[in-house]
Amino acid sequence: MNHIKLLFFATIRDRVGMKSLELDIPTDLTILQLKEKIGVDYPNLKESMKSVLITINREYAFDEAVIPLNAEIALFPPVSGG
Amino acid sequence: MNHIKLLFFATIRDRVGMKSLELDIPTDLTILQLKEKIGVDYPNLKESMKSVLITINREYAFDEAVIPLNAEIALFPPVSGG
Amino acid sequence: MTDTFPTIYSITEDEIDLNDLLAKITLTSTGAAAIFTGMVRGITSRGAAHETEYLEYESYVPMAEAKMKQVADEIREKWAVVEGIAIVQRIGKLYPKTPTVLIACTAAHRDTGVFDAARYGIDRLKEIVPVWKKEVGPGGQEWVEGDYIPKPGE
Amino acid sequence: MTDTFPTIYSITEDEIDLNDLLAKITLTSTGAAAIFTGMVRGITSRGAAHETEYLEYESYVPMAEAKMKQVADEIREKWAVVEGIAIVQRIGKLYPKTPTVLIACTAAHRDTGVFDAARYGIDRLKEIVPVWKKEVGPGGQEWVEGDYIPKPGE
Repeated sequence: MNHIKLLFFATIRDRVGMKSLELDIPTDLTILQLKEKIGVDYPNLKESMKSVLITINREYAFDEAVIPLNAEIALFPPVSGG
Repeated sequence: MNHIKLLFFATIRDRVGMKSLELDIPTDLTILQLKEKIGVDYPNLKESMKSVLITINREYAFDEAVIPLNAEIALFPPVSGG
Repeated sequence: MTDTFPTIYSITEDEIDLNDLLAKITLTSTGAAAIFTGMVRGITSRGAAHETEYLEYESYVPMAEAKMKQVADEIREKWAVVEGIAIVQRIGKLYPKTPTVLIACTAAHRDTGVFDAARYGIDRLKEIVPVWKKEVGPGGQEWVEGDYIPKPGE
Repeated sequence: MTDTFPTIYSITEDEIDLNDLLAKITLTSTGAAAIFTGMVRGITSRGAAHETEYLEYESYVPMAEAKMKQVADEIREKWAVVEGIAIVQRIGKLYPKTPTVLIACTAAHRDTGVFDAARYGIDRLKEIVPVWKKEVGPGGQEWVEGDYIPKPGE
């Protein structure tokens, strides 16, 4: 198993109702598989998973990426700073 | 006669050795004629008169302009602010 | 170390002090600075015209600061003449007329691309630096939607 | 009068306060500012490399302020979106790293030409605003030579 930390920001955080979450996932899970799992575990986020941006250890990550051990994963909408 | 005020700046002021000067000139004198007169009266400025910028009442003026009554005339090199 | 080119990047809740930031990125060889600041608009006319009471900014701070550093690195790669760079995003509850973001680049001379460098900096910040804002106005509150999808490696 | 577009232009012996000037040209509808500042270089590498101990600025003040107003008017003619404009030239004895000049333009959005407007402002100031500087360094003192000859009507 792989113990990871999830962080939620902006609209994603509002929808899931929490800022962060720690959970255990199977090793070698990909970002795509994580998104599917989140869509199942948190139905409020299912729609958001289509356009969410995801980072692994503070770098943008894409569907095929395998989640490393003890990763810090963040989920958020496209940025709107400035 | 026309009583005018001359102002000198930067290199021109250094060469003539004064900041300003009041003098009487014939009415209808042009800028070109004024430059010739200054070149004669102040030999130190003769060379400078070739590239000097001249203003009449704070607007750039050119050789053919006739000097109006009681004008404020400034003589200076191309600007170098910033 | 006086001639090392300074790079400042931060997410802050404090007021953005332009005088202080400019001084920090001015070297003995510096003759020009191009600075961009963004402010909260109280009234917006373009697109869907609306009024704003305040904006509430949040950030994924450690990643945002790392991405600001990346923006600065990209600027230096494109404009080697740039001397100092400051990139600051203010977060929290910010009211109209308040500066929210600053990008400043210095160089020896103004005709070196230093304006383009600052322009590039704010454009990139709005693409890849994880900061979001919620707009609060007479009609309620709404997250402002970004539209840039970073590419692998960004 | 809150929506009148502010125009600030001055020759001053005081420090240039960017925070204060920016606040003065920020309206409720303002979302972006492009600011240029020039500073005294202590070390110049381009052209004839040299060191500068200080610059001594002088100005034909009433004409300079009138020409700064003209530069602001030209900016507004070219970029009607510009909201506030500040043009400030500091004069007197100014040492390396000191900001000597500021041009700032504000607008609702950053993609409106506001960067080009600020760039135009500093270029024009250096052409038509009567200010001169004498450079003092290890090798003595020398007036910096401008090269622009204004055309009739400028």
